[in-house]
Amino acid sequence: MKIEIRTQDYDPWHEISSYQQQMSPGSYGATAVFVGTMRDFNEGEDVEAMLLEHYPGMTEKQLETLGQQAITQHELLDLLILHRVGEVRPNDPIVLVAAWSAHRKASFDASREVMEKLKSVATFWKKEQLGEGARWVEKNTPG
Amino acid sequence: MKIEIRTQDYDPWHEISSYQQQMSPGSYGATAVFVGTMRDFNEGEDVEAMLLEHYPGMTEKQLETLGQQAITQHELLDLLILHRVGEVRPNDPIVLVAAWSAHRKASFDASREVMEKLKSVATFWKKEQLGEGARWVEKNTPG
Amino acid sequence: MHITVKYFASLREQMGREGDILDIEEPIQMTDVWQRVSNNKPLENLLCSRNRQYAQWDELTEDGDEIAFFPPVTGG
Amino acid sequence: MHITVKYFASLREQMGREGDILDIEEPIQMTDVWQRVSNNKPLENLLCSRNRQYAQWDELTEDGDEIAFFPPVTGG
Repeated sequence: MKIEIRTQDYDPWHEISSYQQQMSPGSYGATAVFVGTMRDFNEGEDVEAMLLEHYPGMTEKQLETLGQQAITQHELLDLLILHRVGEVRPNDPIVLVAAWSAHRKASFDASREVMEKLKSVATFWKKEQLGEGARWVEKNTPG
Repeated sequence: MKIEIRTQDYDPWHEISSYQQQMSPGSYGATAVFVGTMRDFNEGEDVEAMLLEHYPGMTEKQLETLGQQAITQHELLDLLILHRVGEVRPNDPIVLVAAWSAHRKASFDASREVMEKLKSVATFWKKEQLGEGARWVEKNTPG
Repeated sequence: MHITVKYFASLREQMGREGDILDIEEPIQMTDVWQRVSNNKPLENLLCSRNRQYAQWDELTEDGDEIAFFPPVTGG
Repeated sequence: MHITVKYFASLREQMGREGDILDIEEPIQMTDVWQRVSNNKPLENLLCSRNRQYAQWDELTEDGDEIAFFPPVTGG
Protein backbone atom coordinates (compact mmCIF):
# COMPACT_ATOMS: atom_id res chain seq x y z
CA MET A 1 0.00 0.00 0.00
CA LYS A 2 1.20 3.48 -0.84
CA ILE A 3 -0.47 6.64 0.36
CA GLU A 4 0.83 10.08 -0.45
CA ILE A 5 -0.23 13.66 -0.26
CA ARG A 6 1.35 15.53 -3.16
CA THR A 7 2.15 19.20 -3.41
CA GLN A 8 3.01 19.00 -7.11
CA ASP A 9 1.07 18.03 -10.24
CA TYR A 10 1.30 14.33 -11.09
CA ASP A 11 0.33 12.03 -13.96
CA PRO A 12 -2.08 9.45 -12.50
CA TRP A 13 -1.58 6.89 -15.29
CA HIS A 14 2.16 7.06 -14.97
CA GLU A 15 1.87 6.70 -11.18
CA ILE A 16 -0.24 3.55 -11.49
CA SER A 17 1.98 2.06 -14.15
CA SER A 18 5.09 2.73 -12.14
CA TYR A 19 3.62 1.52 -8.83
CA GLN A 20 2.45 -1.69 -10.49
CA GLN A 21 6.03 -2.60 -11.38
CA GLN A 22 6.75 -3.84 -7.87
CA MET A 23 3.73 -6.14 -7.82
CA SER A 24 4.10 -9.80 -8.65
CA PRO A 25 3.30 -10.30 -12.38
CA GLY A 26 0.30 -12.56 -12.95
CA SER A 27 -0.91 -12.21 -9.35
CA TYR A 28 -3.75 -9.74 -9.92
CA GLY A 29 -6.69 -10.13 -12.26
CA ALA A 30 -8.47 -6.87 -11.55
CA THR A 31 -7.53 -3.21 -11.15
CA ALA A 32 -10.17 -0.58 -10.46
CA VAL A 33 -9.14 3.05 -10.56
CA PHE A 34 -10.73 6.37 -9.84
CA VAL A 35 -9.20 9.70 -10.75
CA GLY A 36 -10.78 12.97 -9.69
CA THR A 37 -9.69 15.86 -11.88
CA MET A 38 -10.16 19.58 -11.41
CA ARG A 39 -12.85 20.97 -13.69
CA ASP A 40 -12.81 24.54 -14.98
CA PHE A 41 -16.48 24.93 -14.11
CA ASN A 42 -18.44 24.33 -10.90
CA GLU A 43 -21.89 25.32 -9.66
CA GLY A 44 -22.49 27.62 -12.58
CA GLU A 45 -19.18 29.50 -12.50
CA ASP A 46 -15.83 29.35 -14.23
CA VAL A 47 -13.10 28.30 -11.84
CA GLU A 48 -9.58 29.49 -12.57
CA ALA A 49 -7.69 27.74 -9.79
CA MET A 50 -8.25 25.96 -6.53
CA LEU A 51 -6.46 25.93 -3.23
CA LEU A 52 -6.50 22.55 -1.52
CA GLU A 53 -5.82 22.62 2.19
CA HIS A 54 -5.38 19.67 4.54
CA TYR A 55 -4.58 18.96 8.20
CA PRO A 56 -0.98 17.71 8.14
CA GLY A 57 -0.64 14.67 10.35
CA MET A 58 -4.35 13.99 10.69
CA THR A 59 -5.20 13.59 6.99
CA GLU A 60 -2.37 11.13 6.31
CA LYS A 61 -3.42 9.02 9.29
CA GLN A 62 -7.03 8.97 8.09
CA LEU A 63 -6.00 7.80 4.64
CA GLU A 64 -3.75 5.10 6.10
CA THR A 65 -6.59 3.86 8.27
CA LEU A 66 -9.21 3.74 5.56
CA GLY A 67 -6.71 2.20 3.15
CA GLN A 68 -5.84 -0.58 5.59
CA GLN A 69 -9.51 -1.22 6.26
CA ALA A 70 -10.22 -1.56 2.54
CA ILE A 71 -7.33 -4.00 2.06
CA THR A 72 -8.48 -6.18 4.94
CA GLN A 73 -12.16 -6.06 4.18
CA HIS A 74 -11.90 -6.70 0.44
CA GLU A 75 -8.77 -8.86 0.50
CA LEU A 76 -7.02 -6.48 -1.87
CA LEU A 77 -3.60 -7.36 -3.23
CA ASP A 78 -2.58 -3.72 -3.17
CA LEU A 79 -3.85 -0.16 -2.94
CA LEU A 80 -2.55 3.21 -4.05
CA ILE A 81 -3.97 6.54 -2.88
CA LEU A 82 -2.61 9.92 -3.95
CA HIS A 83 -4.15 13.27 -3.11
CA ARG A 84 -3.06 16.66 -4.24
CA VAL A 85 -2.82 19.72 -1.99
CA GLY A 86 -1.76 23.31 -2.60
CA GLU A 87 -2.63 25.33 -5.67
CA VAL A 88 -4.37 23.22 -8.29
CA ARG A 89 -5.21 24.22 -11.87
CA PRO A 90 -8.06 23.01 -14.09
CA ASN A 91 -7.26 19.62 -15.62
CA ASP A 92 -4.86 18.73 -12.78
CA PRO A 93 -5.62 15.41 -11.12
CA ILE A 94 -6.66 15.83 -7.50
CA VAL A 95 -7.24 12.33 -6.19
CA LEU A 96 -6.17 8.90 -7.41
CA VAL A 97 -7.39 5.61 -5.91
CA ALA A 98 -6.25 2.32 -7.47
CA ALA A 99 -7.16 -1.09 -6.03
CA TRP A 100 -5.74 -4.44 -7.14
CA SER A 101 -7.42 -7.77 -6.45
CA ALA A 102 -7.74 -11.31 -7.82
CA HIS A 103 -11.28 -10.81 -9.14
CA ARG A 104 -13.22 -7.73 -10.19
CA LYS A 105 -15.82 -7.46 -7.43
CA ALA A 106 -13.27 -6.66 -4.72
CA SER A 107 -11.45 -3.93 -6.65
CA PHE A 108 -14.70 -2.30 -7.82
CA ASP A 109 -16.17 -2.30 -4.32
CA ALA A 110 -12.95 -1.11 -2.69
CA SER A 111 -12.14 1.77 -5.05
CA ARG A 112 -15.61 3.21 -4.70
CA GLU A 113 -15.77 2.72 -0.96
CA VAL A 114 -12.37 4.32 -0.43
CA MET A 115 -13.47 7.32 -2.51
CA GLU A 116 -16.71 7.75 -0.58
CA LYS A 117 -14.96 7.49 2.77
CA LEU A 118 -12.17 9.79 1.66
CA LYS A 119 -14.69 12.41 0.57
CA SER A 120 -16.78 12.17 3.72
CA VAL A 121 -14.08 11.95 6.40
CA ALA A 122 -10.62 12.99 5.19
CA THR A 123 -9.67 16.49 6.31
CA PHE A 124 -9.24 18.31 3.01
CA TRP A 125 -10.85 21.62 2.08
CA LYS A 126 -11.21 23.28 -1.31
CA LYS A 127 -11.24 26.99 -2.04
CA GLU A 128 -12.15 27.95 -5.57
CA GLN A 129 -10.61 30.97 -7.26
CA LEU A 130 -13.19 32.56 -9.56
CA GLY A 131 -12.74 35.39 -12.05
CA GLU A 132 -13.73 37.77 -9.28
CA GLY A 133 -13.02 36.64 -5.76
CA ALA A 134 -12.84 33.21 -4.21
CA ARG A 135 -15.19 30.84 -2.38
CA TRP A 136 -14.78 27.86 -0.08
CA VAL A 137 -16.52 24.76 -1.40
CA GLU A 138 -19.18 23.98 1.18
CA LYS A 139 -20.09 20.44 0.35
CA ASN A 140 -19.19 17.59 -1.97
CA THR A 141 -21.26 16.26 -4.86
CA PRO A 142 -23.24 13.19 -3.73
CA GLY A 143 -21.64 9.81 -4.51
CA MET B 1 -16.08 6.84 -27.76
CA LYS B 2 -13.43 4.42 -28.88
CA ILE B 3 -13.93 0.67 -28.98
CA GLU B 4 -11.27 -1.70 -30.20
CA ILE B 5 -10.50 -5.39 -30.22
CA ARG B 6 -6.73 -5.80 -30.07
CA THR B 7 -4.65 -8.71 -31.29
CA GLN B 8 -1.46 -7.40 -29.64
CA ASP B 9 -0.42 -6.68 -26.08
CA TYR B 10 -1.15 -3.11 -24.98
CA ASP B 11 -0.34 -0.84 -22.03
CA PRO B 12 -3.71 0.17 -20.53
CA TRP B 13 -2.34 3.23 -18.70
CA HIS B 14 -0.66 4.52 -21.81
CA GLU B 15 -3.85 3.94 -23.81
CA ILE B 16 -5.94 5.96 -21.34
CA SER B 17 -3.38 8.73 -21.13
CA SER B 18 -3.12 8.98 -24.87
CA TYR B 19 -6.89 8.78 -25.49
CA GLN B 20 -7.48 11.51 -22.93
CA GLN B 21 -5.37 13.95 -24.96
CA GLN B 22 -8.20 14.61 -27.38
CA MET B 23 -10.69 15.44 -24.62
CA SER B 24 -11.34 19.03 -23.63
CA PRO B 25 -9.07 19.91 -20.66
CA GLY B 26 -11.01 20.84 -17.54
CA SER B 27 -14.25 19.31 -18.86
CA TYR B 28 -14.24 16.08 -16.85
CA GLY B 29 -14.07 15.73 -13.09
CA ALA B 30 -14.19 11.94 -12.83
CA THR B 31 -12.56 9.00 -14.55
CA ALA B 32 -13.34 5.44 -13.48
CA VAL B 33 -11.29 2.65 -14.97
CA PHE B 34 -11.31 -1.11 -14.85
CA VAL B 35 -8.49 -3.27 -16.18
CA GLY B 36 -8.78 -7.05 -16.29
CA THR B 37 -5.38 -8.73 -16.38
CA MET B 38 -4.49 -12.34 -17.08
CA ARG B 39 -3.51 -14.19 -13.91
CA ASP B 40 -1.06 -17.08 -13.89
CA PHE B 41 -3.40 -19.10 -11.68
CA ASN B 42 -7.09 -20.03 -11.98
CA GLU B 43 -9.37 -22.56 -10.30
CA GLY B 44 -6.48 -24.26 -8.54
CA GLU B 45 -4.13 -24.61 -11.50
CA ASP B 46 -1.19 -22.74 -13.00
CA VAL B 47 -2.09 -21.21 -16.33
CA GLU B 48 0.70 -20.70 -18.84
CA ALA B 49 -1.18 -18.97 -21.61
CA MET B 50 -4.68 -18.28 -22.80
CA LEU B 51 -6.34 -18.20 -26.19
CA LEU B 52 -9.04 -15.57 -26.50
CA GLU B 53 -11.53 -16.13 -29.29
CA HIS B 54 -14.32 -13.83 -30.45
CA TYR B 55 -17.01 -13.63 -33.12
CA PRO B 56 -15.67 -11.08 -35.59
CA GLY B 57 -18.43 -8.69 -36.60
CA MET B 58 -20.80 -9.65 -33.79
CA THR B 59 -18.56 -8.85 -30.82
CA GLU B 60 -17.61 -5.37 -32.09
CA LYS B 61 -21.28 -4.54 -32.65
CA GLN B 62 -22.17 -5.68 -29.14
CA LEU B 63 -19.49 -3.49 -27.58
CA GLU B 64 -20.58 -0.48 -29.66
CA THR B 65 -24.16 -0.97 -28.52
CA LEU B 66 -23.43 -1.35 -24.86
CA GLY B 67 -20.95 1.53 -24.98
CA GLN B 68 -23.51 3.85 -26.57
CA GLN B 69 -26.12 2.80 -24.01
CA ALA B 70 -23.74 3.59 -21.14
CA ILE B 71 -22.92 7.03 -22.56
CA THR B 72 -26.58 7.92 -22.98
CA GLN B 73 -27.79 6.48 -19.71
CA HIS B 74 -25.03 7.94 -17.51
CA GLU B 75 -24.38 11.12 -19.52
CA LEU B 76 -20.74 10.20 -19.90
CA LEU B 77 -18.37 12.64 -21.52
CA ASP B 78 -16.41 9.79 -23.09
CA LEU B 79 -15.82 6.06 -22.98
CA LEU B 80 -12.94 3.80 -24.01
CA ILE B 81 -13.22 0.02 -24.31
CA LEU B 82 -10.34 -2.21 -25.40
CA HIS B 83 -10.43 -6.01 -25.43
CA ARG B 84 -7.62 -8.36 -26.27
CA VAL B 85 -8.01 -11.47 -28.45
CA GLY B 86 -5.56 -14.14 -29.63
CA GLU B 87 -2.83 -15.64 -27.51
CA VAL B 88 -2.52 -13.90 -24.16
CA ARG B 89 0.23 -14.37 -21.55
CA PRO B 90 0.02 -13.99 -17.77
CA ASN B 91 0.21 -10.33 -16.76
CA ASP B 92 -1.13 -9.17 -20.14
CA PRO B 93 -4.12 -6.84 -19.88
CA ILE B 94 -7.26 -8.39 -21.36
CA VAL B 95 -9.96 -5.77 -20.99
CA LEU B 96 -9.88 -2.03 -20.36
CA VAL B 97 -12.95 0.09 -19.66
CA ALA B 98 -12.52 3.80 -18.90
CA ALA B 99 -15.45 6.18 -18.37
CA TRP B 100 -15.24 9.97 -18.10
CA SER B 101 -17.95 12.13 -16.53
CA ALA B 102 -18.48 15.44 -14.75
CA HIS B 103 -19.03 13.84 -11.32
CA ARG B 104 -17.94 10.54 -9.83
CA LYS B 105 -21.24 8.66 -9.57
CA ALA B 106 -21.74 8.42 -13.33
CA SER B 107 -18.25 7.13 -14.12
CA PHE B 108 -18.31 4.60 -11.25
CA ASP B 109 -21.73 3.28 -12.26
CA ALA B 110 -20.90 3.18 -15.96
CA SER B 111 -17.53 1.44 -15.74
CA ARG B 112 -18.93 -1.33 -13.60
CA GLU B 113 -22.10 -1.73 -15.63
CA VAL B 114 -20.17 -1.89 -18.90
CA MET B 115 -17.90 -4.58 -17.43
CA GLU B 116 -20.83 -6.67 -16.18
CA LYS B 117 -22.63 -6.44 -19.51
CA LEU B 118 -19.47 -7.14 -21.45
CA LYS B 119 -18.83 -10.27 -19.41
CA SER B 120 -22.37 -11.54 -19.66
CA VAL B 121 -23.18 -10.82 -23.29
CA ALA B 122 -20.11 -10.11 -25.45
CA THR B 123 -19.08 -13.09 -27.58
CA PHE B 124 -15.60 -13.83 -26.26
CA TRP B 125 -14.36 -17.24 -25.15
CA LYS B 126 -11.26 -18.17 -23.16
CA LYS B 127 -9.22 -21.33 -23.45
CA GLU B 128 -6.56 -21.82 -20.80
CA GLN B 129 -3.28 -23.54 -21.57
CA LEU B 130 -2.16 -25.52 -18.52
CA GLY B 131 1.11 -27.36 -17.94
CA GLU B 132 -0.55 -30.45 -19.33
CA GLY B 133 -3.36 -29.89 -21.76
CA ALA B 134 -5.84 -27.08 -22.16
CA ARG B 135 -9.36 -26.27 -20.99
CA TRP B 136 -12.12 -23.95 -22.09
CA VAL B 137 -13.23 -21.61 -19.32
CA GLU B 138 -16.86 -22.52 -18.69
CA LYS B 139 -18.10 -19.56 -16.75
CA ASN B 140 -17.04 -16.17 -15.46
CA THR B 141 -16.38 -15.22 -11.85
CA PRO B 142 -19.48 -13.51 -10.40
CA GLY B 143 -19.41 -9.69 -10.45
CA MET C 1 -32.49 -21.00 -49.67
CA HIS C 2 -28.98 -20.92 -48.27
CA ILE C 3 -27.89 -20.26 -44.70
CA THR C 4 -24.41 -20.06 -43.24
CA VAL C 5 -23.77 -21.71 -39.89
CA LYS C 6 -20.78 -20.92 -37.67
CA TYR C 7 -19.39 -22.59 -34.56
CA PHE C 8 -17.20 -21.03 -31.89
CA ALA C 9 -14.88 -22.04 -29.06
CA SER C 10 -15.32 -25.53 -27.57
CA LEU C 11 -18.24 -26.23 -29.90
CA ARG C 12 -16.08 -25.51 -32.95
CA GLU C 13 -13.59 -28.06 -31.65
CA GLN C 14 -16.33 -30.61 -30.98
CA MET C 15 -17.82 -30.11 -34.43
CA GLY C 16 -14.38 -30.43 -35.99
CA ARG C 17 -15.13 -27.52 -38.35
CA GLU C 18 -15.70 -23.78 -38.33
CA GLY C 19 -19.03 -23.84 -40.05
CA ASP C 20 -21.43 -25.23 -42.64
CA ILE C 21 -23.47 -23.95 -45.50
CA LEU C 22 -26.99 -25.37 -45.63
CA ASP C 23 -29.43 -25.48 -48.48
CA ILE C 24 -32.96 -25.63 -47.07
CA GLU C 25 -36.38 -25.76 -48.71
CA GLU C 26 -38.30 -23.42 -46.42
CA PRO C 27 -37.81 -21.36 -43.22
CA ILE C 28 -36.97 -23.60 -40.25
CA GLN C 29 -36.41 -22.91 -36.57
CA MET C 30 -32.98 -22.49 -35.00
CA THR C 31 -33.49 -25.81 -33.20
CA ASP C 32 -34.00 -27.50 -36.57
CA VAL C 33 -30.80 -25.95 -37.89
CA TRP C 34 -29.02 -27.40 -34.88
CA GLN C 35 -30.56 -30.87 -35.43
CA ARG C 36 -29.36 -30.90 -39.03
CA VAL C 37 -25.77 -29.82 -38.44
CA SER C 38 -25.29 -31.90 -35.28
CA ASN C 39 -27.06 -35.10 -36.33
CA ASN C 40 -29.70 -34.66 -33.64
CA LYS C 41 -27.40 -34.07 -30.69
CA PRO C 42 -29.15 -32.69 -27.60
CA LEU C 43 -29.04 -28.92 -27.16
CA GLU C 44 -26.92 -28.63 -24.07
CA ASN C 45 -25.61 -25.37 -22.69
CA LEU C 46 -25.52 -23.65 -26.08
CA LEU C 47 -26.47 -20.19 -27.26
CA CYS C 48 -27.38 -19.13 -30.77
CA SER C 49 -27.31 -15.99 -32.84
CA ARG C 50 -28.93 -15.00 -36.10
CA ASN C 51 -27.28 -12.33 -38.19
CA ARG C 52 -24.95 -11.46 -35.33
CA GLN C 53 -27.64 -10.90 -32.72
CA TYR C 54 -28.65 -13.33 -29.98
CA ALA C 55 -31.62 -15.37 -31.23
CA GLN C 56 -34.46 -17.41 -29.73
CA TRP C 57 -34.46 -21.14 -30.44
CA ASP C 58 -37.87 -20.97 -32.15
CA GLU C 59 -36.87 -18.10 -34.41
CA LEU C 60 -37.21 -18.85 -38.11
CA THR C 61 -34.32 -18.61 -40.53
CA GLU C 62 -34.50 -16.63 -43.74
CA ASP C 63 -32.55 -16.88 -46.94
CA GLY C 64 -28.99 -15.61 -46.55
CA ASP C 65 -28.99 -15.79 -42.75
CA GLU C 66 -25.77 -16.15 -40.80
CA ILE C 67 -26.52 -18.46 -37.88
CA ALA C 68 -24.05 -19.24 -35.09
CA PHE C 69 -23.96 -21.72 -32.20
CA PHE C 70 -21.61 -21.30 -29.26
CA PRO C 71 -21.12 -22.04 -25.56
CA PRO C 72 -21.72 -19.41 -22.82
CA VAL C 73 -19.40 -16.43 -23.20
CA THR C 74 -16.36 -15.95 -20.94
CA GLY C 75 -14.76 -12.65 -21.96
CA GLY C 76 -13.58 -9.67 -19.95
CA MET D 1 -2.40 22.50 31.61
CA HIS D 2 -1.75 23.56 28.04
CA ILE D 3 -3.71 22.72 24.93
CA THR D 4 -3.04 23.68 21.35
CA VAL D 5 -5.98 24.73 19.18
CA LYS D 6 -5.88 24.80 15.37
CA TYR D 7 -8.26 26.23 12.77
CA PHE D 8 -8.60 25.19 9.13
CA ALA D 9 -10.02 26.45 5.87
CA SER D 10 -12.79 29.08 6.04
CA LEU D 11 -12.71 28.99 9.84
CA ARG D 12 -9.01 29.84 9.86
CA GLU D 13 -9.80 32.87 7.71
CA GLN D 14 -12.69 33.91 9.95
CA MET D 15 -10.58 33.53 13.09
CA GLY D 16 -7.79 35.51 11.45
CA ARG D 17 -5.18 33.10 12.83
CA GLU D 18 -3.97 29.53 12.48
CA GLY D 19 -4.36 28.59 16.11
CA ASP D 20 -4.11 29.37 19.78
CA ILE D 21 -2.38 27.96 22.83
CA LEU D 22 -4.60 27.84 25.90
CA ASP D 23 -3.66 27.51 29.51
CA ILE D 24 -6.55 25.92 31.40
CA GLU D 25 -7.06 24.97 35.03
CA GLU D 26 -8.84 21.67 34.60
CA PRO D 27 -10.22 19.40 31.87
CA ILE D 28 -12.98 21.12 29.90
CA GLN D 29 -15.26 19.99 27.11
CA MET D 30 -14.61 20.68 23.43
CA THR D 31 -17.59 23.07 23.43
CA ASP D 32 -15.92 25.04 26.24
CA VAL D 33 -12.70 25.24 24.25
CA TRP D 34 -14.72 26.65 21.38
CA GLN D 35 -16.44 29.22 23.62
CA ARG D 36 -13.08 30.43 24.88
CA VAL D 37 -11.34 30.83 21.54
CA SER D 38 -14.38 32.26 19.72
CA ASN D 39 -15.72 34.60 22.39
CA ASN D 40 -18.92 32.56 22.67
CA LYS D 41 -19.80 32.40 19.00
CA PRO D 42 -22.49 29.85 18.16
CA LEU D 43 -21.26 26.45 17.02
CA GLU D 44 -22.47 26.43 13.45
CA ASN D 45 -21.58 23.79 10.93
CA LEU D 46 -18.26 22.97 12.56
CA LEU D 47 -16.43 19.73 13.27
CA CYS D 48 -13.76 19.13 15.86
CA SER D 49 -10.86 16.79 16.39
CA ARG D 50 -8.75 15.90 19.39
CA ASN D 51 -5.25 14.63 18.84
CA ARG D 52 -5.96 14.22 15.13
CA GLN D 53 -9.08 12.10 15.48
CA TYR D 54 -12.65 13.30 15.13
CA ALA D 55 -13.99 14.15 18.58
CA GLN D 56 -17.36 14.52 20.30
CA TRP D 57 -18.32 17.97 21.51
CA ASP D 58 -18.64 16.77 25.12
CA GLU D 59 -15.22 15.08 25.12
CA LEU D 60 -12.84 16.37 27.80
CA THR D 61 -9.46 17.80 26.97
CA GLU D 62 -6.26 16.61 28.63
CA ASP D 63 -2.93 18.28 29.12
CA GLY D 64 -0.95 18.50 25.89
CA ASP D 65 -3.96 17.91 23.62
CA GLU D 66 -4.02 19.15 20.06
CA ILE D 67 -7.56 20.32 19.37
CA ALA D 68 -8.81 21.46 15.96
CA PHE D 69 -11.97 23.11 14.67
CA PHE D 70 -12.92 23.11 11.00
CA PRO D 71 -15.82 23.22 8.52
CA PRO D 72 -17.17 20.08 6.76
CA VAL D 73 -14.52 18.46 4.59
CA THR D 74 -14.56 18.78 0.80
CA GLY D 75 -11.65 16.72 -0.48
CA GLY D 76 -11.40 14.13 -3.22
